[in-house]
Amino acid sequence: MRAYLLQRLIAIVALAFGVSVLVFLMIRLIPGDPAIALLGTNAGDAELVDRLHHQLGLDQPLVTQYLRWMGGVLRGDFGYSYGNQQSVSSLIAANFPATLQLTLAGLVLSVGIGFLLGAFAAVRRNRAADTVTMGIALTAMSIPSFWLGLLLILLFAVTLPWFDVVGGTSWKGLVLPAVTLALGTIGFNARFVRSSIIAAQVQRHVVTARAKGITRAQVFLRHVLRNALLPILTIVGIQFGQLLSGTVIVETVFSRPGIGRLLVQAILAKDYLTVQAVVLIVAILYALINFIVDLLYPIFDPRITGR
Amino acid sequence: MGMATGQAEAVTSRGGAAAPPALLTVENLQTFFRTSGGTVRAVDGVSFDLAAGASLGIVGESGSGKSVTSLSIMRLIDRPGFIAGGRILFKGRDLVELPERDVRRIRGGEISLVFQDPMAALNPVYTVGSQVVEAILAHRPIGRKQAMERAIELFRMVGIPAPEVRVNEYPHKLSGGMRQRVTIALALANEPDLLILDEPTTALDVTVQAQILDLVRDLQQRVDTAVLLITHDIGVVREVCEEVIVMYGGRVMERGSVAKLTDDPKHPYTVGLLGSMPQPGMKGRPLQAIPGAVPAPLAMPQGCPFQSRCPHMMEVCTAMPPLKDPGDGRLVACWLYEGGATP
Amino acid sequence: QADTAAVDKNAELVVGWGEPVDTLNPATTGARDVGPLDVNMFDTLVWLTPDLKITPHLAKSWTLSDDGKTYTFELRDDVTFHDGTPFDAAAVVANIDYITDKDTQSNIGLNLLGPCKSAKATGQYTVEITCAQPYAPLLAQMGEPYLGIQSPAAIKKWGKDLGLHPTGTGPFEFVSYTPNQSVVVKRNEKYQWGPAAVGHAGPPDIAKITFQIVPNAQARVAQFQSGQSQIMQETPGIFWKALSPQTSRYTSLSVPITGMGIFAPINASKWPTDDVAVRRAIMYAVDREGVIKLAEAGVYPVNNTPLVKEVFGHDPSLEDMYPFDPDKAAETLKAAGWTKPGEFWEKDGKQLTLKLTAISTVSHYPLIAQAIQGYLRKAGMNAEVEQLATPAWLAANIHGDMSLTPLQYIAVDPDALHLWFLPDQYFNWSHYTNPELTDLINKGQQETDPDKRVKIYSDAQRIIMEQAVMMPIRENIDLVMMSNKLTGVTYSGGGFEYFGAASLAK
Amino acid sequence: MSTLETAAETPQAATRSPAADPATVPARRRHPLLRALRHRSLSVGLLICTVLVLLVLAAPLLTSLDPNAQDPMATFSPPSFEHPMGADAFGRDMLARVLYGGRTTIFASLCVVVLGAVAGTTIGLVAGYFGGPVGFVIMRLVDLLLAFPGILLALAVTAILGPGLLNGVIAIAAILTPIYARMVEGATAEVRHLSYVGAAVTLGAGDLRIILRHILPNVSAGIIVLTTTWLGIAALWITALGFIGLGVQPPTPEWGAILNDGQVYITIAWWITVFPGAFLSLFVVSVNLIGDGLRDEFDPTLARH
Amino acid sequence: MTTTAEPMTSPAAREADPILEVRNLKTHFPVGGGLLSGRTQWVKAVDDVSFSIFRGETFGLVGESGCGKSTLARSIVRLETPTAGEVRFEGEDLASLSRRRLRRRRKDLQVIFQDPMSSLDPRMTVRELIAEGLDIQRDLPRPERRERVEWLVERVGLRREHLDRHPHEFSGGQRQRIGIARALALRPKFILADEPVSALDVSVQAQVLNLLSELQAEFGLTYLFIAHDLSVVEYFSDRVGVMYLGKLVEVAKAEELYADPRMPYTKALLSAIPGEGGVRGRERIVLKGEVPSPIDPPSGCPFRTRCWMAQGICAEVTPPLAEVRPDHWAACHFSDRT
Ligand SMILES: Nc1ncnc2c1ncn2[C@@H]1O[C@H](COP(=O)(O)OP(=O)(O)OP(=O)(O)O)[C@@H](O)[C@H]1O
Ligand SMILES: Nc1ncnc2c1ncn2[C@@H]1O[C@H](COP(=O)(O)OP(=O)(O)OP(=O)(O)O)[C@@H](O)[C@H]1O
Ligand SMILES: [Mg+2]
Ligand SMILES: [Mg+2]
Repeated sequence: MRAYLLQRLIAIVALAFGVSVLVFLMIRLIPGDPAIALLGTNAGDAELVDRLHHQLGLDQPLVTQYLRWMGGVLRGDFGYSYGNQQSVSSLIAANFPATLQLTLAGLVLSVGIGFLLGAFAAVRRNRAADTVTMGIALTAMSIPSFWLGLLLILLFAVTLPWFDVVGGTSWKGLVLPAVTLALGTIGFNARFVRSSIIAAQVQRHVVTARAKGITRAQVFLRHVLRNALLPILTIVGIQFGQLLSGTVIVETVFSRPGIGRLLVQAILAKDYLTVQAVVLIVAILYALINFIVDLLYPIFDPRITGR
Repeated sequence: MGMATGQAEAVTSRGGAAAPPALLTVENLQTFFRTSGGTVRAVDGVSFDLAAGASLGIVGESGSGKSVTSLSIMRLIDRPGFIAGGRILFKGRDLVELPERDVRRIRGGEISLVFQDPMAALNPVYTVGSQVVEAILAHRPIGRKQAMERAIELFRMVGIPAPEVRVNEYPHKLSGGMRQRVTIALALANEPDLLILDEPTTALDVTVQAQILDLVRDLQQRVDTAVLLITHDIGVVREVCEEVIVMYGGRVMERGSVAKLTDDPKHPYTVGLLGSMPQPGMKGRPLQAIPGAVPAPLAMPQGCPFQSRCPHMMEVCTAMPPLKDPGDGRLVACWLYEGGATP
Repeated sequence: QADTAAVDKNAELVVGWGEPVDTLNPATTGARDVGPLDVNMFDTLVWLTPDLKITPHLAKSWTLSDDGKTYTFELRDDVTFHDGTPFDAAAVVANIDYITDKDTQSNIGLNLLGPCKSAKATGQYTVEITCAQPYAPLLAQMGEPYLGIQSPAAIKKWGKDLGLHPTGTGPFEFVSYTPNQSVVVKRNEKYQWGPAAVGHAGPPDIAKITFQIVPNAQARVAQFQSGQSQIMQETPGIFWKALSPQTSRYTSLSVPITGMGIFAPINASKWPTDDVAVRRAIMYAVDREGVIKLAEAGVYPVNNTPLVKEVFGHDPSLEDMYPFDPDKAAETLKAAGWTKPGEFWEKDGKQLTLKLTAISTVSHYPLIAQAIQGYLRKAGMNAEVEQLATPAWLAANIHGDMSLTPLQYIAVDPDALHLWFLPDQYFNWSHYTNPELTDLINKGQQETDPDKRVKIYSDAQRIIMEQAVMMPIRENIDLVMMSNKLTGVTYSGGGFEYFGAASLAK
Repeated sequence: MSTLETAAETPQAATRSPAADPATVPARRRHPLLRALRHRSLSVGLLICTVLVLLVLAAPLLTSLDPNAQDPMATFSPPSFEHPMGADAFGRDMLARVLYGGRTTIFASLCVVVLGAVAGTTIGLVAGYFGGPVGFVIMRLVDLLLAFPGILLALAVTAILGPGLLNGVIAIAAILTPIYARMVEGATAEVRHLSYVGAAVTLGAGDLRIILRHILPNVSAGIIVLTTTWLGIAALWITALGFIGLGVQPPTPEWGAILNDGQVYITIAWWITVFPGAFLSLFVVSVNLIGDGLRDEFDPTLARH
Repeated sequence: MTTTAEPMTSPAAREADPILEVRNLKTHFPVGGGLLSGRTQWVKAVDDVSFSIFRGETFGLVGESGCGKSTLARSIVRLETPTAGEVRFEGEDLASLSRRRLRRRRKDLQVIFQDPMSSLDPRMTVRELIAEGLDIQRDLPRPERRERVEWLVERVGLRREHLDRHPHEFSGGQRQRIGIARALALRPKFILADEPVSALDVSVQAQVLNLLSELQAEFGLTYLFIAHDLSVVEYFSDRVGVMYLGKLVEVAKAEELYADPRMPYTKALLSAIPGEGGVRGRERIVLKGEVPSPIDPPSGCPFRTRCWMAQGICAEVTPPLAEVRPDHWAACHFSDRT
């Protein structure tokens, strides 16, 4: 167990390091002078460009540059957004809570509803209810979220003003974006949960359990569901990242604040320091979530530590 | 523990010429599977009986319907399979007709089953002890703690060293032989009257197989349990059983005492099966192999399933011969022994 | 006027705001849309009425020295900033110093000061602002919110982060700003120095205003229609057409944004628009009327001269210079040696290709660009549209990496031309230099005689039009829609929505 | 980490009944593609998809209008005989825009998966077959790319390359590449240890022959399944980029960009939004149906037995 | 550790003509570890094994699962690169060959694999499968290759019309026949058969064994025959080697080994054959404990942890494989006791 934890820990630290190097290199890959790119409006000012050059340490070897940048990042200093005339960290601090709220709401929906639908379909396997549920799931997976978002706004915020169009972080403003964000993953999860349960159902030990003389419900809960949880747990981890990056579109459609929209705007505005920070933070967060999932694994499947 | 008491009876009830009332009687059992290609008649009219405390082996090649027979007895056949006909009388009650609730009481209580692959048969996410406890609690109104004590007892009985520690292990930590001991402990949890072992040693090495067979033989003596041993290795049957059934294509071909069957097989299939197995001293001579291959489940011929490979194939073989005693206390299903052999 | 009984002193107003904020710091912002936010938080020395009359505000009165170089302002003595700092001459000096400090990187603010870069307190409430040369536009420009007076204490305290802590003397006090989400302000309870010209005395009626930033026009309209905001700006034309007739529910307010209207500088130093024939052909080829119809449901009036009609120096005689005439466009090109073997014009084996850039974050520019593109393509010019976010768009324009780009410029004085057509100016996005034009514009800046000044600007505009270095498109109007419950919304000259006199019925 | 889609496939494989074991079924079986056609979702998906592709390809036959031709007289015309799907804010014919837009979207999505598949498969084959330190380093790089969730990586690449359709295609292909690489590497490493590869070695086959003759054909089922799975997602992402303004630049029609154009007017002119959205959804549904069908027929875990 | 004596130096053996000589072969696999966890551990799958196989004989290899039979076999045909030791085929050290030479040489050493499904590429037809070796080696012109394939397919008991089918269309026994045909296509001198019949049903197993015998007689083949069914090995082999935990612990003529095993492990193994009790009257020896991990094998004799005869010396000295009788080699300190 200790060895497993240590191994996961080393893995995530290595991953975080790799991610940071990639993200760091990203900004150096941009054609032309990064300082000019960063300054945008003020790029005409040669003095400023020079100063930024020095600030970013562009005149130094890459390793030094990286270490300086990383030093800043670790202190929470991601640089200054010239487009927004404030520090990147304050931009992120201001936008992050809304995104986290949306992502978590989306996760609750996609895992909750997806699980119920999938379990329902698995129990009714190969019957009409199964086919219908899976048809709905497939459709949900296939509808573009931005289009759905528009239709939802038209229906539930304009025609029937039940929810806020631009809700900020109130719950009335959260419902539609969360549904839009989660719909695709609900569909995916329903299918995934169904096949996980079915896969668990056909395991041989399920027959052993039935041969003990316990009830069908007990078999389903203790031996089928319990064993199906492991793949589902993995999916939850992955999905967190999917939803987190999905906010890019949903926040744009619903004019919600958040780092997704911040990212899109930063890309359009060539505000590279902000892009860099958002990408880094989301990737690290995603890695962290998967790290936590890794830590939960042994609880769900005692074989894992043995691997 | 109540196991020791049964010992005396076990000796008497075995092989008694007085023919005690059978514990299990399978009559013309038919278990079919509906598949996209048609109906697979996996078990097609199997009949046999088994006395309390007795031991019977079932041998046959892959796909002959051995496992389906055992699952049918446990009423564990799932869609797309179904029991299409026949009766399974257990202590006088027909398991085919019994409501699910009552079947559940019998499953794991009065009849229990040990599966072939001990790794797949145990749930990887629970400790082995708790899986045994689950089986105990399903049939006995006792507390968890007591159940666990009993599980430890059972572990000790099946020869697992340090059972107090081992109950808390997960299946993957145990070797194949240990796992098989656990599944046997699981099966014995409620002192069943009938223990079905479906290829309990196939996945194991010879030396471990010997250990397990030793254990089964030993238990058979100590506990008054009837044993139905399924295997494709006639040597294994020889170790444990008095009587044996040979199955082919979902049907019983021959039944008799192990010695009689191996020394003087009657059914052409049994002859071929034994001829295919190298015996000491056969070196340098070709084996008496059966030509051809087992027909596909959906391509089983009408009548005797062995007709296409049989050296004595006759016209009458398109009808299934009945199981009859050719006159020496065994049963053979072949027209060759049906006097005269004319249609 | 609303019934006083129904006025809700606790009213909270939600405004659907169309553009993201670069910074709330009036001195450093480069965005027109920050002007209306700042005008509610900051007071200026003078107040410009909608018809551009200069009236007292923080300055009670002012005089201009005879050489036309020194302005002396007499300030009010009863004003305090939101942070409690008293307002006085030193505060004004601190502001001018702040704007002119290179580190501040002031943008519009610095331009508005022109050559008038030094300030001196000659008494506690008297301040002198001195110009290097006579600078006629200064007084009116002092009324633009970009020269709103900030608390000197705040300037000192917040440094680079001043934009996150705007502190003025205006009718509303800053509460919070969440980028891309909202700017929230609350009533300044002590406010007694509102501009007399507005006709509302004392603190505002409205307790709190949330400017919700909704650049997505659809969301902004939906928000307004469903009652989640009581007022929205930048109403897309098609919605304006649909909503403004519903007078029983909605009030519409057109806020004319003076200056140069919506226009497109044409890059005179980059191929192929370095050829004046191409530039003229563009002028003939694009039907401005049609563009407005296509892009904005035809709700705006066309503008055909560099300066819009409200601005001093507007010259109606230039209006008919380039009628929509595709044949004339073709002739012009042919005469200049262009040929059209296929779909597009060519010269020296090179295809006539134009690059139209447009700010992606403001919905109407891409639309205007696309409409222009349609006309240009029809006339055989291979036009491409590239949508860019503001900083990238700015960079492209500064580097001359475009053929033309639709934009707006707000000004209250014809001197705006100065920034657009003089060499080395930040906004010389036509990349055009003409000594004659330079001379005229410089003269106009110093000329104090109105008649002579009109003539100068008329000549200057004629050169601009003849050389076709910009394409005027339409008047610049902020179409504001509001609920009938909201009254008293007005604007200061130049076009900055002002809520100091507004009230919201229950 | 984000092998989401591949992870999803495994459990399904286990649902196969033992009857499918061909060891006892020496009957002649038809080609998997032929068998696959009997699959209901597959045939429905293929039908819809074919119709859509034909419509889009036949655009010049179905409408004589230029998708970019503006008409001030037709702005916001609702669907009518002249404009069966109405016209947009610029008076452009929506039918023409939807059909021509489909060309862009579908073609771009295909490019994405082809690009991703070719790059990822090559990397995966090399890493999986040769293994060793080179394979290790390659796969750690792949892991690194997989550490960026989905569209975030595409956005990061777009940030470097700038907006535009081609860049969008490259960006999304960049997400797919590691996904393919991971799948192909796994499958290759597995196939490499199967005895038929050993058999080929003992017959004297060289590395290239083994990779091309034995490994590639046997991992191809996985590649096909992955490709159909991702084609739908690629279409969604391409349109998403168009929708947020990072994809095609105007006036090129593309479903995502059209949706972006139309979203402002959704309360006034629903037809600008509804038609392209419906076409897009239908396309993705059909591709997903095909993917489901192929997965059932081709699942690599089945090919192994 | 005592050096293992060269086991095949008996006069009888020297007369015979070794086609294959294995000397001190070791194949170790790294496990766990990787970059991060520091010390790599090694599975000693084959640990210092020496023996010879003579032209025309069948050498049987038995041992429990995981004892290293397959690894030894794969190392011999260089599907695995041995860690140390040498393999001489007709006197030529295979490790010394260049890649190209080795590929040419391979046609003399062919393999028949255990799993009849995974050993046939599912994407190829039977014709392509059988012809692949011929196509690679290109010793024959095309028409002759075709002829040989058609002749082979009939020789192993299939029909010509089977040639254009895919492996999944055949039963297990038929697939194994295809595998045999493929191995025969290049006219090898030596065939390594790694559990060729383990996956087959008894009746089909007999058919395949008969076929293998016929082919051996017809082509003068030499077999290295691996199986875990001890009866099959006894029936099929001339000489038998017993492996335990990566080491060869006993080698003798089949009759002699089965009649009089000298190594305790062999004794236990043979006594465990089910159903044999009656036939040979052997006393059943039930071993206690489990096979130790090949990562951390016991010191000295690998079997000592389960051996009922073990004494102090067993933990200290690894017993060499020594000739206890003419042509009977055993690795036990007490091989002279019964
Ligand atoms: N779920 C099922 N669906 C269809 N056919 C089935 C199913 N389960 C078993 N069968 C068929 O029933 C027949 C008998 O199978 P069974 O498992 O009883 O054989 P067996 O004798 O136990 O063989 P083995 O020695 O391989 O275990 C086979 O032909 C098999 O194809
Ligand atoms: N590529 C490998 N990497 C690591 N360990 C291996 C590898 N191949 C084999 N081993 C290990 O080497 C040991 C010997 O394996 P091998 O397959 O040779 O045994 P075997 O005697 O053939 O067994 P079986 O009867 O099960 O086929 C085992 O412990 C196995 O786990
Ligand atoms: Mg079975
Ligand atoms: Mg092996």
